[in-house]
Amino acid sequence: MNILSFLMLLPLIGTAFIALAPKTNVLLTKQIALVTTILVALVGIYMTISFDFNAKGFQFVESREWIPAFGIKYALGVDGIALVLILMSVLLTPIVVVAGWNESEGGRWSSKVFYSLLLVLETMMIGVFASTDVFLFYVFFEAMLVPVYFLIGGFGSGDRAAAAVKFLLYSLFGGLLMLASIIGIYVMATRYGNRTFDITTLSQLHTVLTPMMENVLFLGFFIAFAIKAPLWPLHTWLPDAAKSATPGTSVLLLGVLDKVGTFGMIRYCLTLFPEASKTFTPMIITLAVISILYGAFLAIGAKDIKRLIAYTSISHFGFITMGIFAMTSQGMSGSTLYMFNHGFSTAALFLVAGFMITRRNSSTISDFGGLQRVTPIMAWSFFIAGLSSLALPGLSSFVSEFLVLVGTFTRYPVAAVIATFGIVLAALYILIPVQRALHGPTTPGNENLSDLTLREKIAIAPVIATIVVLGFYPSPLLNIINPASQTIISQQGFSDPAPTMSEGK
Amino acid sequence: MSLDNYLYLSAILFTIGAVGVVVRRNAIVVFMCIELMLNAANLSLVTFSRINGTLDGQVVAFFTMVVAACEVVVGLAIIVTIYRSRRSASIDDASLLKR
Amino acid sequence: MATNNGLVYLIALPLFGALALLLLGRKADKWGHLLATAMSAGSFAVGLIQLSQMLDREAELRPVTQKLFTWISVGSFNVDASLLLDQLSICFVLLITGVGTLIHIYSISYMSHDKDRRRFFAYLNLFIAAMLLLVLGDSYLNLYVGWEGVGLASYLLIGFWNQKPAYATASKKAFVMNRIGDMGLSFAIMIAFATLGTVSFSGVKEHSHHASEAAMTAIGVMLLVAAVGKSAQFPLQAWLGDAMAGPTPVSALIHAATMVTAGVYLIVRSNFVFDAAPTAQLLVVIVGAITLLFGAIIGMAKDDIKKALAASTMSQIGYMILASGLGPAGYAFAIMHLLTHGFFKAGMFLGAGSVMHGMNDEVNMRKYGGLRKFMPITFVTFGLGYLAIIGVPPFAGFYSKDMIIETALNAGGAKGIILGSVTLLGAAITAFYMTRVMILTFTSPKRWDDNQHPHESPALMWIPMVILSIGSVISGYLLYRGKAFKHWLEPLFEEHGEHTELLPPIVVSGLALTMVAIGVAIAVIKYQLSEIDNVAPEKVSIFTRIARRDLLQDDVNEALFMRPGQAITSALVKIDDSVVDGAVRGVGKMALGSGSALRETQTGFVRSYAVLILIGAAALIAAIWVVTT
Amino acid sequence: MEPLLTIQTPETVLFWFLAPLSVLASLGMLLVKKAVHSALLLAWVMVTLAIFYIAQGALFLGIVQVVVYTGAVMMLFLFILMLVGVDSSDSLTETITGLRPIAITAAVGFGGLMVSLLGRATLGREPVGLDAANGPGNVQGLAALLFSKYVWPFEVISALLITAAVGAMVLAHHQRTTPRPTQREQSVNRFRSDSLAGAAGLPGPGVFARHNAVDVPALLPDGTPAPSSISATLKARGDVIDSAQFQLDNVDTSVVEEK
Repeated sequence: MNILSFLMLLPLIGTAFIALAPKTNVLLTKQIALVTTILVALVGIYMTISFDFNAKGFQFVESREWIPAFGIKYALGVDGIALVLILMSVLLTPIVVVAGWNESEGGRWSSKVFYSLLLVLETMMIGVFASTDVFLFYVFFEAMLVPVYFLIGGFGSGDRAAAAVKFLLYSLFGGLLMLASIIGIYVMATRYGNRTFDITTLSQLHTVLTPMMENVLFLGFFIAFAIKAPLWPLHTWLPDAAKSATPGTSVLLLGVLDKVGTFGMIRYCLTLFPEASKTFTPMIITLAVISILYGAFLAIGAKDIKRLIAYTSISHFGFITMGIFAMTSQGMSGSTLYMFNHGFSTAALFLVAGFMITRRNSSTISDFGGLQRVTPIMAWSFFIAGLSSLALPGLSSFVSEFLVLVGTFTRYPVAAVIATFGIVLAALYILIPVQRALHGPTTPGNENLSDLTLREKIAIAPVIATIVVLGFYPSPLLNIINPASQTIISQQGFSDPAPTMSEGK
Repeated sequence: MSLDNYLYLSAILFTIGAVGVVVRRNAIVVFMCIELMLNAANLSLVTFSRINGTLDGQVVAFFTMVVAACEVVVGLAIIVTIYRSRRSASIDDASLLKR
Repeated sequence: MATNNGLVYLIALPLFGALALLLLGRKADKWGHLLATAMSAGSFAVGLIQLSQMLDREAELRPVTQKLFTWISVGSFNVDASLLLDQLSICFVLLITGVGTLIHIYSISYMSHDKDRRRFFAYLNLFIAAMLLLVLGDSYLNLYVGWEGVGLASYLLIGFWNQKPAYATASKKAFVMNRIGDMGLSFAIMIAFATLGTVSFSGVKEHSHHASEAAMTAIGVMLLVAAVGKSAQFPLQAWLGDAMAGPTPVSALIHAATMVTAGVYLIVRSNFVFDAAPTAQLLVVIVGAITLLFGAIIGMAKDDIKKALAASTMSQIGYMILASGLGPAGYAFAIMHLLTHGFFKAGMFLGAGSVMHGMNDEVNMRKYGGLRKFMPITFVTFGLGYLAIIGVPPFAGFYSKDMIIETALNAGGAKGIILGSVTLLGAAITAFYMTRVMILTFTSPKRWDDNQHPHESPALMWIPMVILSIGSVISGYLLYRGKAFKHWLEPLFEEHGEHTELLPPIVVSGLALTMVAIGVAIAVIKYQLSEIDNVAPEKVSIFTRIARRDLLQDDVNEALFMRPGQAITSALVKIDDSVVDGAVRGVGKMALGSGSALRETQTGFVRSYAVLILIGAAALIAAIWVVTT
Repeated sequence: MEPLLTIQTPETVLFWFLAPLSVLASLGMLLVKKAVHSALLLAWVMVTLAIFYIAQGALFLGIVQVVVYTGAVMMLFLFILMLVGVDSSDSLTETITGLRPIAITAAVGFGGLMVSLLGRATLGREPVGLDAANGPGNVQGLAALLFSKYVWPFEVISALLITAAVGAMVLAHHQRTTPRPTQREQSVNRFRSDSLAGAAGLPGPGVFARHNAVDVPALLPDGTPAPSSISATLKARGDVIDSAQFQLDNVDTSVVEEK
């Protein structure tokens, strides 16, 4: 069996075991979920190790007929970009399980439901990155919404039902546009003799499409991804969803699900519609820059810690999108690395925020204060996560953010310059909550908060370790990513701008 | 006389039936008006049958009668049921679909 | 260039110390400060070994590098994590680790009553490591890591007592204003990569000859922005005064001797850029000149001893920046002043800390007075530092500052005259406010309450002060002697011809000393010979009031950036909720609304539906009627 | 060319005699208050139409019309009217605002357009007449069509008919949710209800009255008429006679309490 299929099957097997577990034995359910996700993570690591860094194109390829009448295949395969994202997903899931050990209790349904949804979601997360068939991708893309919808609506807090519906409707709207485009592509492909959804074959389609047609199809995909990513002004579902979801769900939502948007931009928007991408690049870069600053400003103004993290993510997704459409190898690799790093730094932020919220039963920043004296380890974890979010050199986000900026600067200097102002705003939006929550006198009611438990330490330690290690030594990931991003850029007919070093003085 | 006169008559009866359906509130009368409309249609079918010199029109009219009979049976049963529950045969009282 | 695998230990030792202390937590409380001090001292020892090795080599062979690993490599963007130790960085390495170690020792005693002393030492070690990375990085990106690392350490240390909201705010302010400078550094790196295709010092240097002047100017200006942020130069100077919220050893190490001088390092390190960009160089000089006077003026008005010293730091760095903007003639003197300043200013800060230590953490100089008798060692060491900073021969400051004044005067034309006057004026003001500090603290009659019991600090504190004061006495001469320091650094710079001498050196020295004498005299008249209130007089001229408000720097920043920023933030929060999300919710509401509007047509009355059918049928017939016409 | 079909004078006379009558009858159906009258008028219209069918050579249909419609369907209507009959007369005032003018305008528009359309329309050929088609006999002709060309619709329609019959039974069938109260239970309930007034059963009509008839309410001991003594059907029909006219002029209603 192909390793990708195996990877996708594993969580489903776990789900089956959970289904068999007695409803009363919550601990057993959790243990099954944990063991399964750890196994998946191990297989994912093994897959990463056995990946051939130097080969171009997809690896671990598998292809089976699914709906022959429409040329739809169950086709899997990964390139460096997809591999990195799958690795991130499978690494984050066990961490989420450990960190949110008690998240499943107190929801609308039993823990069995929670972990089943989580594991099914993991399968789909892998599938969505691994599909090489556009239709299969679409199926995963939409099906992912279902478990997340129930995870938010069933186990979240506050106005969870409304947030879940907003998330679902918003995403479905995007998905619908994408479906229209997919059908459009299929019709066009059929017209030119290829009854297929295979991404590699379809990537040749743009040579016969009229510019108008290509633009319309591109927009269908792009809007779906821009909602997912989320890009200004299609972002408003994210803060609500992140606020209402459990911290663990938020990690998967922002860390993994939203990456499908940016991943889709690379894999589908750029590959399928290179000319349209070029046409829309100025617009997209503008939106990305707006997202960067807008998200940062809103994060500064946020009063709720989860909303704050969501807004910082909007800013970060602006960076990622900008890097993708800068069409330089630094931008592309930087963006992909950014996706990975953002997954971990957001995970750290959300998980620690979750620890804080469980202790205080409030997610309002002003309810905290002086935590550094009371719970030093938790405070430090939050601080390091925050530093990663503001891209402090030496932490992983810096490498990716700087690559994105440098990559963008070589082609779109103005955008890069404006975006760089985001790093000052980043300092503000991280240090303001740090000051309010961690510094200052200890606010009444917080004196007796307990510091992180062993379980929480175990959950947060690998995340922080990853952030620090990748900050100094990102090469292993960059080596995986670089060939893939190089391939994509050359497919687009771009090459890195040469240094302008004009002669003569 | 032209056969058209039958058709005019048919049209007039049909229209009267339609007005009756709309303006009367007693469900049974409404039903009767529907019967009138069906009959008017039948008249034109028979007339067309004569104009065309084939019996197909009459066959269709025959079918119409059967359908009308079915409709009356079921419709009246419904009226009875409604009447039983709401003690009224006014169709305005059966307006639960609004909510 | 030769490789030397020992360089990494310079950074690794303090880094290890920092990590060990932070990760071990309370377990390391007992011995943490010792480990940290040992690590710092160890690093200093490594630095000394490196120096001795370097002295053995020929001038051209002195720089050594060490490649640690490939850090970032994407396309043509290749940055190795590698270190470079040359004549310039060794000065910094020794200054950082040397002064750093002294301050570690000082802090052992100074912080002995703080229950978080271990954490303090961890931060100090972290700072040392970051600062060493800053001066040892061989590319702008590596420097950037250290650059922000020291920013982080500075943030942590300023906010060390962050349970006080004002201190937490001060630390945040410092970090954010530094970030503005960091942004300049980012821009410089981006421009360098986009135009030259490289971000390493050697690469940029290589290309600097044939790159366009515009590009070099852009890089230079952006580097200047970075330097301005880190070195608290005009217009990003506002954070330094507030940074005094940190414990005094921090002020001595970070905000006087080392970190704030990183801007000077950056400019001198990037000499090839500025040599190729005269406009940028001119800007450097202007910034330096403005800050020099700016800091000096603030210094005259401050009653808080640490803030007065901070203003003085700002002003002295203004001297260095100015010197570094004077091209190859000034680089060496900028660094020389930096080194001497490191000694005397750190010494004075430690002295101030010692005074505070003896005065129950009182910082208002108007509540001091007559401490000479109670703290003789502090008085002597502080006094030596004072003589050094105002530039009395043969103390250190005389040589370095005199050189700068001389170079400024010799810059040629109107520029030379203006700069010369500014530096001379600055010397006079420096003399004035430093004399004021001396008088208010040590020699004037006592103005403190009787419940104060001033006493000399323990040996662990005064020994470093003594060592630093020795440095403030002799370092100037040592470096000046036979132009030793100028020759030491010379291989790094490209000399451009000979300079005309506007005035002979001896005349310049005379002028400078005259200015100093005037400054001292005014201060003596104003403070020593007249009564001093123990509260600041309220009825003062508008200028004094402005100067007390730090020349309105915070007001300007608030009006120009903070308030508009807050306005933008709250406006955007509202807009996001009402307009952007409002549009989304509006679509939902519209769907709901149109649903309930359409529902009204569903009256539930069968007959109204029947009418609609009838109308429809009529319309159909009408359509047929029209069509068949 | 000789027209294939000529309308004989008797038919013309018949038409012009019956057509206005049928229109009048159908209009009357609209306007009369009582449903029974509507039903009778409709029956008349149907009979008229049956005559027209026969006149037009559709003998079978004409007979069926009489048998099925006027016979079966109208009987069913009347039967239901009896069942539901209590409020079988409804007021003709409109309750839905603006419905009637709209309906009439739409209907006039529909009818007018229909008629004018018919007036304009031409078949493009002369009417053929059914003489040829009815050659072997109208019933035989219809049968031939029904069992050959239209056999499938015929089967479907028969299925429809059966379904309708079953459906009607299902609809009309009243599933009891509680067991039917026995007489004993009913009497127990009467005695245990809030008042004993109904314990002895409702009073019969005409009792204690001079005029002993079902449409006269009984008089209660105090001389007032008891509306509950009259059948609801009579009340709904308005056939109740005021009992006041039979009241004694002076009844001493004062009661002397006996010791």
